[in-house]
Amino acid sequence: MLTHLTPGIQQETPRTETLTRELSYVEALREATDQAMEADPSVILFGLDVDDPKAIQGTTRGLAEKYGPARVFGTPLSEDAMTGTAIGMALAGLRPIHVHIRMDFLMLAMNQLVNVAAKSRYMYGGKVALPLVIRSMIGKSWGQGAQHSQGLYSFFMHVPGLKVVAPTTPFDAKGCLLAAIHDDNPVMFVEHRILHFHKGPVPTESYTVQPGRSRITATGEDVTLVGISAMQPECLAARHYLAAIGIHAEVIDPIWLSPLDIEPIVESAEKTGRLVVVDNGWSNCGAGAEILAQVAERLMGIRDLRVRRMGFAPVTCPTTPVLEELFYPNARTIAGAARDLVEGQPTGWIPEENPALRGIAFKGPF
Amino acid sequence: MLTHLTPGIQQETPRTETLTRELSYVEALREATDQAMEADPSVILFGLDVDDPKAIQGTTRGLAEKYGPARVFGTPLSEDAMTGTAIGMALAGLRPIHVHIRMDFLMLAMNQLVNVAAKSRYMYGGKVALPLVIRSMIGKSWGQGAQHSQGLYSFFMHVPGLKVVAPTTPFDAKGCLLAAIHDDNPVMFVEHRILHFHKGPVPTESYTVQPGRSRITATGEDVTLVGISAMQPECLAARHYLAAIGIHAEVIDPIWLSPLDIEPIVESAEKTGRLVVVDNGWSNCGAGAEILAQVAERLMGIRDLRVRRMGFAPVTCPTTPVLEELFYPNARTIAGAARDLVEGQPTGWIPEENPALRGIAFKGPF
Amino acid sequence: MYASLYRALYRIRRLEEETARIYPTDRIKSPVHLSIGQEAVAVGVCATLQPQDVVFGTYRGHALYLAKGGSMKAMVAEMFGKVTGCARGKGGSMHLIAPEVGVMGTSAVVGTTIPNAVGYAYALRYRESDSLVVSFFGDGATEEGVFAESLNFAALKQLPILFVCENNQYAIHTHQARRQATTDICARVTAHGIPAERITNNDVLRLFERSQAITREIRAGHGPRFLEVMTYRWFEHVGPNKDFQLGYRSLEEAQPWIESDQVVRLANLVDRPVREQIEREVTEEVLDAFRFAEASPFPNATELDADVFKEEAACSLI
Amino acid sequence: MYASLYRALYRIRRLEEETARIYPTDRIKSPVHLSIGQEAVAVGVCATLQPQDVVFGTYRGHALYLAKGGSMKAMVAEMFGKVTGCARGKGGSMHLIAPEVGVMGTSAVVGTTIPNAVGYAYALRYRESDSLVVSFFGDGATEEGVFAESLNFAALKQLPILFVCENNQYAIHTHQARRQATTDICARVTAHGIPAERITNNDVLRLFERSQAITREIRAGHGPRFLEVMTYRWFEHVGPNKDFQLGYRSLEEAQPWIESDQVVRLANLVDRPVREQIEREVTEEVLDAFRFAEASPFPNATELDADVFKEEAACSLI
Ligand SMILES: Cc1ncc(C[n+]2csc(CCOP(=O)(O)OP(=O)(O)O)c2C)c(N)n1
Ligand SMILES: Cc1ncc(C[n+]2csc(CCOP(=O)(O)OP(=O)(O)O)c2C)c(N)n1
Ligand SMILES: [Mg+2]
Ligand SMILES: [Mg+2]
Repeated sequence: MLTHLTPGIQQETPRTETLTRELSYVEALREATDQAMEADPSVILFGLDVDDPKAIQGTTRGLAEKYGPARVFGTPLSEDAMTGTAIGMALAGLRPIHVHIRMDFLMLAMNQLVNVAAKSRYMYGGKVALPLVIRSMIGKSWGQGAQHSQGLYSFFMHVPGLKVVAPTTPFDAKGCLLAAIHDDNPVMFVEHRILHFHKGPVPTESYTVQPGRSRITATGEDVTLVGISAMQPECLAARHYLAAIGIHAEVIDPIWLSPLDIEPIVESAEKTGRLVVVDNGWSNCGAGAEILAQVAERLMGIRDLRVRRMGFAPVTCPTTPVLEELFYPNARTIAGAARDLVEGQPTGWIPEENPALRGIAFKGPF
Repeated sequence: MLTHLTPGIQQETPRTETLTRELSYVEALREATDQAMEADPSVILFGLDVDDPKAIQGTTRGLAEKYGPARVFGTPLSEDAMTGTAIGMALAGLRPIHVHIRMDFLMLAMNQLVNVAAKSRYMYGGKVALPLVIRSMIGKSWGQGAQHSQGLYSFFMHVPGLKVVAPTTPFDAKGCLLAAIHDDNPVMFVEHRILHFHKGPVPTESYTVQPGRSRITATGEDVTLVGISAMQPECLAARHYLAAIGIHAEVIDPIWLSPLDIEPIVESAEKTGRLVVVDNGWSNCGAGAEILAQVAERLMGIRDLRVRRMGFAPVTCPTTPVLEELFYPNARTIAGAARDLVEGQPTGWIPEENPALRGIAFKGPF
Repeated sequence: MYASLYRALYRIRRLEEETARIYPTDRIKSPVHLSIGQEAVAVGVCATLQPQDVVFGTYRGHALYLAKGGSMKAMVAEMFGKVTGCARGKGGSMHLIAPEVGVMGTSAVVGTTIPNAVGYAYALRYRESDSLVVSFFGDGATEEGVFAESLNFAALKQLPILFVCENNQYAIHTHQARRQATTDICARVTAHGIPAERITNNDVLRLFERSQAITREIRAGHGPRFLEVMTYRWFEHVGPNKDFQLGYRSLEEAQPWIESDQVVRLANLVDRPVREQIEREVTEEVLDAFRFAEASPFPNATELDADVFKEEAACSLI
Repeated sequence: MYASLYRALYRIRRLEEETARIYPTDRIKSPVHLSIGQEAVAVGVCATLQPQDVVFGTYRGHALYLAKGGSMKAMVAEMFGKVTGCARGKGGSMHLIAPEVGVMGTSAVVGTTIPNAVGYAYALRYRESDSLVVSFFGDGATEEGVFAESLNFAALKQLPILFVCENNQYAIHTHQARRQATTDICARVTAHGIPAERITNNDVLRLFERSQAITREIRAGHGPRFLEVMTYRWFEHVGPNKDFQLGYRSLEEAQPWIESDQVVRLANLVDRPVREQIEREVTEEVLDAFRFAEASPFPNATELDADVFKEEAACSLI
């Protein structure tokens, strides 16, 4: 019954050549949210603790003060109802951003996400639209353990009617969040706590990184590495380890997991003949399974190919650091797997650790 | 703090050669439950409407009367808490069977299933066990629509710590349910409303169809069809359509989806060189993606292969019969796809409908 | 006013009777959860609403959809699976929608539209609208955790929403007393700080009166309210038949409800000529709706892929 | 009795103080949610329990685990990620367990152990045990729908369970009044037919007394009960520091709670020599536990794959 407000800000293409300003991923998210809220009063932001002193790692810092408690508010501990509430707001023409400090907590919201958000437009014959963004974070390190570490985005990739994005750089964090807010459909916006610490060039203006476009983040001829979420920087580091032994890896960041831009992955795999997909979740029925399946459907009979998935070990995430280390793929194990694929046999090779290539480590308490 | 009761009934192997008695899938489930409850007082059965006049399509008929309201009871409409309650019972050494008339409703129970049931044993260092069975049904036909038709088992395949089974025959329904009840781990037991109407030979005695064993349901040399849940009879019917044009399909029923018995599928695909996986859910990150990925990892470079997935159309399930017909794969479209794969090109062929091969149709109201 | 209430009640009754009558012909390709016996709830409340007010309901949604002004033709066509249906044949009887008259959705998963209604109410408040939202659900839905969560949030934010519990005492075949430790739903609601009251006897006039007073207060900004209306389902949970033979409830239990049928009661309050005219018009409308549905085409195959996503953005944010 | 309550309180206090002290050394590879200030809740209730009674708790579980009799060594080793930990290093501080003394689990997802406790109570009732279950959770957990659902089922089946809400008024940094439309949690509980009462001042003796009376009634088969205990967290939500500088709460607010510290109060009720002996013994136990943890090995790599499933069936059903 409400009509959309139509703010007057124009779409712009980011001037990538002038990217001199560095922001952290956290700051990029904050800026995107701020710009969207500034541009459109129908954008509202809520979720547990968005307005508290920690401000979701800083990603919502200052916004409650700037936009007031009607537009930015913390909620009760009621993930199911608050997700349903977000859907109701979107039905009324608002553009809610609902934030969850852990992706694991989305399990309490699955009914509204899968049975309502994903389906409303279709099952109501196109009569409604749901411009809704669900932000959630994947945890890692320092004993996050079983219930604070899951990367469950494949659930959302499985269900038609949801879009899924997992940006890995500050640039994409900002552009994808703006694209997600701009989108008239429910978007699952997947963040990773480790990526929050990353810094990179980010344009000051508003821009969008649109759904369904992946990015080749490094070129190479010998093997294709697809790195999802926090595994993207690990793949880039693996490329350095591989380069040191003369193997040239191409690295791809899918960015949007649904709709998934498979074309560049297929092309790269066709070129290199070897594909490793490194997932930030479990492999079984995961994003990596989907990518391998699509590549197999497309290239079998066309190109002789070797493929391999890496991801979480097929166990619950343990807290103790010695086991947690084994639970996750990392640059060195990725490099080892890629080399095995290139040589066509298990080599047992794992590069010596190069401290310059070590990922950002997260230290407690949380 | 409770210790397990140890009933004295022995494990037996079913004498398949003497299978003369026919039961429906519904009756097979009822008999399995009855036998398990008879054998072990720690088995208890609950869920919305298990004790009502419809008795979950008859699968729980008479059990409330026989075992009393402490062991067989309907519940409030509280899927989240009742799942948590089932887990608590299992922690105390009971063997609960929790029944859901629709798989879609499990979305309300995801937190307990994914964050608690799947993880408890591991995150508590092996100190507890969760002998828990979750039965749920997939709906189809007669306008079940968006929220009463989903086959979401790939969610449970994704998460370590859960077993998943989707038996397709009365024989396996009974044996798998007994195996699930017998198992000391959480088992997601997936049924399909259409399969409920199927009849087949079922031994009278107790027997188990153990986790992690698939079954070749028909042999052939030209193409391998893997049919999951209600797509298994469709694959068997497709085989007849194909035989009529001289193509010999091998058909495999995975039965247990997690742990998945990939070996016979790999062997068959290696033999036939063509693999079609027909899923009873969406393809994206689905069971079919997992099977294709595993086959690709194993056979690429070893066998020239063509692979293909079929499953729900990548849309929400529509109610109108004309669109619903297009939403699902069926024997004829499977046959067409298999032929295309065998001939290595799109043929456009779909066999004329043979009424003798038509699947069981479900008529309303529900 | 009696005349318009009677028309609203009779429209629903006739439509559903016709639905039950033709169901065995298999032209309705959809499960149907009939409201016969419960029409008073939707009618009594909706008669006090403005067109721009918004309602959310359940799979048992025919009465609500019609009472709020939804097109009968579009509804019957929807049940027939026709492209002229209110959801283009994709939703069926359980997913009725009519945004043009404020019917914002009905869901087949119990309890799910309750928080959606709360969110809509949040948006109204945020936009300083003087409209309100009414959330309709059954007694069973109050057992879902989302109900308590929704009450808390609505009360915390003092939202313009009326919760209406259609208490027909059963969830499918199970009586409320076998599912709820105490059957005093209003007590659970007031504990969240929301004023609650019960209409004990399906009385459409009393409900109309209370709803009028309550919605006035909600519009005045006094926050959410709750109404429990005791009522009774005459037909089976789903499908076109009576089901007293199943034994989970008795015909004696139903008797007082049937005797106090609000359709008959209101009929008797309307002058005969007016009443006969209403009945003629409604009967014609009902038959028309079925003819329309019958004559309408099914969606064509290309509709399968339509409307998974909305393609163009409604507002240019950036 | 004062002596044993003091020992129980002091054990938890000393253990957590030591935890906070050594936290900056990074030997504890786990987030820690300290109970300092709140020890009275677990201690007052657990002192009235039998060994075979069962408790479920939250990520803020050190106090409960120790009060119910969990091994301190195994707990500290768990925080260190060592294989000698109560969960073999796989659970960390948030997933403590000790089935041998009835600690059946603590969870990092708010509210999740509440229905687990209810299910355990169902099993006890089913087996005609005279044990009971206590479910501990925070004020925040009562906002989750599962809380209402669990209350309803426990009351419907009249299960032997005591619900204990540790109301420290905050969920992380947000005050109860900003999350709950009414802060009267007991009213919400009694509306489900469960008798509920509140201890307003963290008073361990009063709590002990009430818990003793209430658990007696539960054991006698009178169904579930609810206790809300007002208490206060002195440290930050998670981590080893104070956090009054953040501004979400004031030191003034904390002052009365600090002044009525139950550890000090009980210390003063115990004769000096006894008290000194307790303090010596506890201090030794705490240092021992840290030494044990320090000296214990990490799990070896093969542990990664262990215990996803239980392999052999416990009972041969068939
Ligand atoms: C979450 C969920 N659980 C179970 C069901 C199955 N179911 C459909 S209707 C119904 C009864 C609902 O009762 P009530 O809310 O009183 O509504 P009524 O049908 O009486 O109008 C149930 C249990 C469902 N649709 N959704
Ligand atoms: C379902 C869920 N939502 C959100 C969180 C994040 N979170 C962790 S602790 C906490 C506050 C819980 O407050 P309360 O229940 O009062 O317990 P307290 O920490 O005060 O002991 C929140 C919101 C979570 N762990 N689980
Ligand atoms: Mg009802
Ligand atoms: Mg608290």
